[in-house]
Amino acid sequence: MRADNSSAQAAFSQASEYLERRPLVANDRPLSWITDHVCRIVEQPAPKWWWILTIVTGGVATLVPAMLTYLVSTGVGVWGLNVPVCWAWDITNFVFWIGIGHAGTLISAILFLTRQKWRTSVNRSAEAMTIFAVICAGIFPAFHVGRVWMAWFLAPIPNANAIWQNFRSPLLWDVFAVSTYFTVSLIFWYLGLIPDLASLRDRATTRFRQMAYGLLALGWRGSNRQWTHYEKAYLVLAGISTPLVLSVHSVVSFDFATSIVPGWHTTIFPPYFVAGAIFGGFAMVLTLLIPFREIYGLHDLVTDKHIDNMCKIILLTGSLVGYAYSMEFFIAWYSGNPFEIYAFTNRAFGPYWWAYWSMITCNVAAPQLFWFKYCRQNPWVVLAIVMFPNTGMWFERFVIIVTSIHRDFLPSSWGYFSPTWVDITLFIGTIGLFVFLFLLFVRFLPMITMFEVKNVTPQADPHSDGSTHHGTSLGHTQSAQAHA
Amino acid sequence: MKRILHHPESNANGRTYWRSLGEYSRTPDFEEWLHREFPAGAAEWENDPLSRRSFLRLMGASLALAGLSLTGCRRPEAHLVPFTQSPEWVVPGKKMSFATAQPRRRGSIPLLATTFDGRPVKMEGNPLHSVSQGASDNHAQASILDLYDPSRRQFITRRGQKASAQATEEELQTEINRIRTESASTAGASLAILADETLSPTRERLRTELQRQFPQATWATYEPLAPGRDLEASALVFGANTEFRPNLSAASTILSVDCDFLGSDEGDLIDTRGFASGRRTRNPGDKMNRLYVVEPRFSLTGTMADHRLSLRAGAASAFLLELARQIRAIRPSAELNNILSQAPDLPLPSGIDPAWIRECAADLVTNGSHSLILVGRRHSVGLQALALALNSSLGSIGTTLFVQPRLSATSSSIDSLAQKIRGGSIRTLVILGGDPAYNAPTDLDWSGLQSSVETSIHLSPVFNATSARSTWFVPGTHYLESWGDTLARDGSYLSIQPAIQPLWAGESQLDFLSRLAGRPKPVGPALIRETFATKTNLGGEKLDQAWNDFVREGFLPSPTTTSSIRTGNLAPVAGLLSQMEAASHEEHGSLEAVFIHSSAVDDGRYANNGWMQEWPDPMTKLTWDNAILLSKQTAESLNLKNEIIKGILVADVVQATLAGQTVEAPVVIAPGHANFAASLPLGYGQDMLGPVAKGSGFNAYRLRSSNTDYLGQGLQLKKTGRTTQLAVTQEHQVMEGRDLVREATVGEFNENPGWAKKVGMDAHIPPNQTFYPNPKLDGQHQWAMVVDLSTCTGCNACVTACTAENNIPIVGKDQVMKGREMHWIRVDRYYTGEPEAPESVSQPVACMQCENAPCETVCPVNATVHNEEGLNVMAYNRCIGTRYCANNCPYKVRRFNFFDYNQRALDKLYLGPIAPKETAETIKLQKNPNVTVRMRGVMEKCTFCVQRIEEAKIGARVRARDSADTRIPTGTLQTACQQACPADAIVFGDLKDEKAEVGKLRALPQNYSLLEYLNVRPRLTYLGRIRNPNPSMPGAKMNYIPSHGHGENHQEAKTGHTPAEKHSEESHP
Amino acid sequence: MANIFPRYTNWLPIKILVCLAVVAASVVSGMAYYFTPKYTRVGYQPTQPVAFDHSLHVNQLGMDCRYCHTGVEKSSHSNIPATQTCMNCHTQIKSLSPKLAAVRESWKSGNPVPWVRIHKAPDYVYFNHAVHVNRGVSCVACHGHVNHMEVVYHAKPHSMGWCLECHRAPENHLRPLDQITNLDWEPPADTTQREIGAKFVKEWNVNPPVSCSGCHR
Amino acid sequence: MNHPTKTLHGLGAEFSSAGALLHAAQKIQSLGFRRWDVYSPFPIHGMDQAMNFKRSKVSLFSLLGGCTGLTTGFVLIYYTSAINYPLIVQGKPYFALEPSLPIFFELTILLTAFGTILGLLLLTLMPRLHHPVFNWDRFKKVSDDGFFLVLESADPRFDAQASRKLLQEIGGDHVSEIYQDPEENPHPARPESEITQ
Repeated sequence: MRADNSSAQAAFSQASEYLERRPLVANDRPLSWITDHVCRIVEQPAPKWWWILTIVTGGVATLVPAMLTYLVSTGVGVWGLNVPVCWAWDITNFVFWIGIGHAGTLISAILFLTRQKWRTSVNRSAEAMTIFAVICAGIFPAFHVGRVWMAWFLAPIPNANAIWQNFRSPLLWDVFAVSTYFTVSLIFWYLGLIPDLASLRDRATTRFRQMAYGLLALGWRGSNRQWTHYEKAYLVLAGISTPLVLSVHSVVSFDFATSIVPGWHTTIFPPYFVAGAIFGGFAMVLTLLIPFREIYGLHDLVTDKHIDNMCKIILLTGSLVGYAYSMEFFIAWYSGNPFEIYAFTNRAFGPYWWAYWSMITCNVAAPQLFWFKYCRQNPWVVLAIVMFPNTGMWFERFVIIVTSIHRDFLPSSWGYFSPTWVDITLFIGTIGLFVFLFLLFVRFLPMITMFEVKNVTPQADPHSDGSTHHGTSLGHTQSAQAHA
Repeated sequence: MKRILHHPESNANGRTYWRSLGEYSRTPDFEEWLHREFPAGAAEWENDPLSRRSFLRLMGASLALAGLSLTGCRRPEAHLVPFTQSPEWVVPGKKMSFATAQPRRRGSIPLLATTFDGRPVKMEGNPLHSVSQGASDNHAQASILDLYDPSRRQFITRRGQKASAQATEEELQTEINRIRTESASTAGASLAILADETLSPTRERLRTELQRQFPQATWATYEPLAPGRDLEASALVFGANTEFRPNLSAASTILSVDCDFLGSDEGDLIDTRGFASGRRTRNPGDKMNRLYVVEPRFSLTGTMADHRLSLRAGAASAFLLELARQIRAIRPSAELNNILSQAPDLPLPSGIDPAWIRECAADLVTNGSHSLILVGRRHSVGLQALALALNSSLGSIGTTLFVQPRLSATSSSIDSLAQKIRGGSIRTLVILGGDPAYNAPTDLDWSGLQSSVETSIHLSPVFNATSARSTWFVPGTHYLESWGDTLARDGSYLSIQPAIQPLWAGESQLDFLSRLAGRPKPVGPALIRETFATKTNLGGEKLDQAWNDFVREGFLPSPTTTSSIRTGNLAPVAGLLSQMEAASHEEHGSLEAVFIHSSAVDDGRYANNGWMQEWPDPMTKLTWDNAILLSKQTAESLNLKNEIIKGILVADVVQATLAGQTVEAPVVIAPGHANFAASLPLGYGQDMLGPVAKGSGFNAYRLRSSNTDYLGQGLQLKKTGRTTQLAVTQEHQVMEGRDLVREATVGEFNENPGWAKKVGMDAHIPPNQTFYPNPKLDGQHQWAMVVDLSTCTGCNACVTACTAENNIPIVGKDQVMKGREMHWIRVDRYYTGEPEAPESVSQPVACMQCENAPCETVCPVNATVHNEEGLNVMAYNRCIGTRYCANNCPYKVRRFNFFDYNQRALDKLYLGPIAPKETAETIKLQKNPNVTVRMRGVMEKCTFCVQRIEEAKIGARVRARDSADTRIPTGTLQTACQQACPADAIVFGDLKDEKAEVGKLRALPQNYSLLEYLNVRPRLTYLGRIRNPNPSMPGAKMNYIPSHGHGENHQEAKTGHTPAEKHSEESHP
Repeated sequence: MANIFPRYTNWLPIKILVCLAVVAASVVSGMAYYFTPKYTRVGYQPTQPVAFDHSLHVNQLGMDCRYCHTGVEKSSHSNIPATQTCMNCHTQIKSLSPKLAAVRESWKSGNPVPWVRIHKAPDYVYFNHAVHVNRGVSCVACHGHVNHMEVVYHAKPHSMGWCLECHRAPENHLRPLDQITNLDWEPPADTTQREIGAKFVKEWNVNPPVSCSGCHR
Repeated sequence: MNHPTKTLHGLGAEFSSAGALLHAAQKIQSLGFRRWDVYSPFPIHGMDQAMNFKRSKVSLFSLLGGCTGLTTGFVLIYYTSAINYPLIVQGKPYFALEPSLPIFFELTILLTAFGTILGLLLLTLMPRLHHPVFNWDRFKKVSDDGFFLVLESADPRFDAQASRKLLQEIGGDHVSEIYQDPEENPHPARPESEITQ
């Protein structure tokens, strides 16, 4: 390390106790090292595995348009739906993907506001994940309707029919919530990208890259006049994203909570859905981050500390979700309402018992392993464990949606849902699409927020005694770290 | 919705659909025009300009109609094609009704045919006639679809080779001439005619005329489901040419021994109405009839029973004899003594409590002349006679049992005809209607016989097995296409009036017979008019007047035809009883086979009728198939099972063998079925009838021979190890202790009339409170419906009526199995009580039109909202199909168009746009122009027939003109289901109209709404079901009201697992 | 390093922004027009197979609408006259006019005259003429001054919003029942349409439906 | 690179670290320069005070956006469901606050975000793809680990020689002139002075 200038020296010695707390950037790398390491991923020719994966997942992704074409041209009947089960995999997948979409903005926004500096090296990919997940999610509500070509009825466009939308419908709330969430996440993500895009622009060797990144960087110069507004804007966006991220899944949960179907009609849904979303979201972040961290050797940026923290969050939210599950049963029993009671007993012991118990195993049982340090420390074990929440959260949505409506009030109209090949293929397609988009992202955009990471390195501190400084600036000091 | 019923362009195929509009005006020039029109076959079209012009008029009408309500292309240049000459009385776009009647084997149904611009689209009962009083049944409703059945053969066929219509017409005439000469030479010995039963006096006239010309000609009638043993019995007891029919309205105690008088086979509209009238209990203290039923399988009648005994048909004789003895014991009479003198002492089957019979007898005796004993037609003449004897000794003849002149003429049976054919004397066989090759007893080997005859001519509206084996096939007419006459159950004389000219070349039985009798092809109603003249013996002016009334009203008003006979000659009965046999042994190796009609396809004549195929059997809820019905115990002992797997009924397939004949069939476990017995519904397995019939069910006729025509002993079921998937519309058969159908005994009702309001959940819930004031439902009318569960027999006629009225598509077996049936109204059927002696309740469920409709609030695009008259309305063209509303509907009455059911072939649904859009033009012609034909991707549901409501409102306003009185007159508006219901169990009307009945019924204490606690405030409510059990009956269940809340029923549900219920629990490993 | 982008690019954002705004505006208005009523075809004036002149027959000859459109007071839709109706007069008057060739041909052959449809409600709209003309709504309200049209054209939008305007405020259109087919009727001098209309609404108990079921079934 | 035809934009100097840059900035500010700016790979804490910037106005735009969003939401819902076409839906009031809140909220958030971005772009005059400083070859390090200070020739106190000395004194390396590209379009590029804080 170069201890040539006094400030860094001082900062280093003064932050020694911080060092014991495992630094966010290990081995005290110089700024250029960070730039170089992150940008290299984008600049070097794509490795073989990337091509293979991208082509494969790209292929899988094409299943989405294929299935949608079939769906739209032939009718919703190509899915396994029926009366009473009018929603099944379509909405399950929607809620599943939306849930995954939560960790991204959550990490960025909430952790940012709460000064959780460790976010810096994971937030970029997490946000990207959000965007892609929401894209996948959006497909389902958009195409689950019987007459997609009439879906524009959902938009309040003045028209000569003089008829409007029903703003009491949770489904319409969804439309607003999801589109807002997507837009804001996108803006937030892009805003964070601008300075790093500038780095890529300035390192660019080919004319094309210069043009491309140059356009995207919007002519960023890193002048302090830009920084001062930039920081403010970022702060505001983070501020509004936080309630937004909480609202979105609450609104999604209203689809069910506001209905009268036993098993849907539950007041604890909003918090329980949000917890579930964070739970599943973090699981997915880890699922993506761990492999790439290994591949690109970013151990110094995405340190074990990061992983450990996320494991703890998964443990917490997982337990919250578990609590919600048990609470549902208690309330049903406590209500003394035979319909409610039946709905929940049917969940656990009815035709769909298998779905219910796999949900419990994946979401409640598996995460408990994170009580053990070993499980949190060893990335591969973590990777193995987070696979459970990933599946479990899908099952949770399936259980909530299908088991509730397949046997509701009148036994005469009880039914059973089983998916068709179209249901399954479409879902697989979206998984492909998701990974495909993520691969493109790691290939063409900086996976890690360089300027923020630089910001939490010792040499970022211009002062000999940073501890006196407080403010809303990103340029926070390790001493603030220490306090945090 | 862009759903355009393209009316045929003016070309050949178009022309074939549309014929005389002139018929609308029954005026001289029309008559005259008709005269020229009718005798012509298809041939005349080409050369007769007048008929071509008349066709074009029709095209005019049809296109104008297309303009009226069924167009909607984006911007193409559309044309308006007016009439060239406007026919009288015709206002394009206004509907017209014609009185007509549907011929039935034991009593025809007086009907009105509603036509729009020349297309009959809906059948209703004839409100003027006492038999129907506006009601109808599912077969009457469905018969209109047969008219448009695209698989009707359209041309005369000779040995299967199509010849040009022109030529064939002549050939046929020459052939007929040949037959006449031939028959003349043999005095008719070489001529035989086999006819179905149409009860047509005119046909009788022609028959006698024919027999005058050819004295030795054979005339046989065959109806697979009308054995006529009751007629024989009647002849013995009451004398020749008599028959009897129950008068249930007068009966206060009814014992039905395997007689399904509420079903569509043995029953008639008057029976249901009569029974319902005795059943209807509005206020505490009202009198109520009591029904005892003894039967092998749960029939509709059984579901209404206050006391039901499941007993093998074979044991019926033992039962009735025991009953007779009990009656004699209670009230000794010489008459009964000598009847029973020679009667054998038959052992009662195990598990039959003599006390049961004793109490039943006692009840019958107490009610004397107001009690009634009915025996199923399948049972022996002896048993029938015994029943008559008992009735007469109870003094009920003339009060609860009417004797009247026989409707059908006596003629020789198919067996004797078979004899003659074997004898070789028959050279020409003319078959009028029917399908003996399919449904004649197997031992006759009809196909063989028929082909052994030189010339066989089959006249039939459809090309069926018999047609295929005939040397000539002559397309017959549907009853809506031709003039005719027939008799109602009460013997009154009905006119059959065409509502449309034959869609394709075709002639009626009367036309053909008169040609056979050497007359020219009759002209219009000429033949009927003759008959009418002889019946009324009027002439001149008076005749014309009477005739016009007859045709307009649809029947000849006549004093009741019931004869004055009060007692019968019981002497012969004793002898008959001596031959009575005991039931076969109770062993699972050889079961008792009972052949029953199918409630859906009857004897098979509706097998190619989509509505009937998709119509769920009232008891098994089975569609598109028939199956052998077994009791749970019998099935288990044969190790046969049903399973509900993924909502589909998976049934074991057995090999059924009876008297050497074998078929393979699925078994369905039917709660309440007698042990050691199996019921085999007839009428299925006719692949060659057409695409609809193809592949549905098995042909039970194959097991049926002359001596086991209704009852066979020694049926063996061998498990094949294979299973088959059956489409049921209701997989789950118990109420799970939920208080959906609420029952009470008369006693309970009398002391606690309001019981139904506080049961189960509703017993605990506090009065509902709303956060905010509801917007006013301040419409001029407030629509509501009340269903009386005490009178609803669960016959499902409402389902068919609704299907016909609201353009409800059929979706096919595969889709029904997926749970995608489209019926807007369904009849839920639950089993209650002990598994070994289950009771059954049925509950019609349509959209409840909730005032706080949960479906509305969740629709993002306001496609379903409330109108100010309390209707939950559905704007199909606004719906984008999120299906959220269906999820949030607690009654699950919303239906979704998962595919283009109206446009795609049902077997090509999954091919989407690759498959061509194929719906027969004719099927489109049936659609009701006042109801949108829904497209793929939209939700649909019952709207209380909003099209009828709007029509009525518009009518009222048009009449009001500049006055303020725009109210719809009380009782002028009926929904389709209400109109069809023969039990008047469905009452619909305006709550704001204090004269209307619906308001009064809603105010009754026993009126309750389903799932009250949700506070959705349904506009469709139910009158709790009231039963009338006999307290002194052994093991009579006297408390139907759950002791507290749902607990008691819960018990019941737990113990009362019916097979299907069990399976739905087990089925998912 | 040199600038990647030439100087003028600094003005591009503004320009692009303006373009986008224009595009967006046109898209929205396009949607509003195209997607919604397929039947606002005001001005549509096809050439008819027979050059029938309404203004001549109504204004000069003083014929009443109902002479030809006989069904209008009874039926849901107002029928186009049968060839017969034309021939009632034109067997005598102008019986040889070339303009009427098509009509005569139709009369001879029996083939109807293929009039081109101008006013068309979509198949899911159940409009009823009878209830309107019997309750004080004149032909002119929906078809404009046909009596002044030599060639009939689509005068009013016939969109749902347009229907609702009247259904919500019928007083703006009601008139005495004997003036229904008098397309030039004006409210008497001493009163306004609103006043007289309001009077009728009250006296005749006029309450047009504004909920879906009124027109969609 | 420095053709005589080109007009001088200013003098640029590079500094070794964030700290050095901050000190330099404080110095320049104290000398009363107006038209100058510092460039760094990440925001340097305290630089705003050093350059004596006022609080950023971006949040003002956010506020405006938010208010617009809320109003839009209210007007949209109230007008459509209570005024323009009131429909009876599950017997609920034509307009009620409860069911409207989600949409109020989402619209508020959405337009806040738009407002923020708009504010940012306006205040920083982004996107501005062309800028004279890009003509300085060392400048590309700015997005990596370079810390720069640029004095503009437009500043009244600017003097080619003196300023160069000054920059060197306060520890700037590689002090060098930065030239503007010639006009290639009629209307002049917006002068730096338009940049407000």
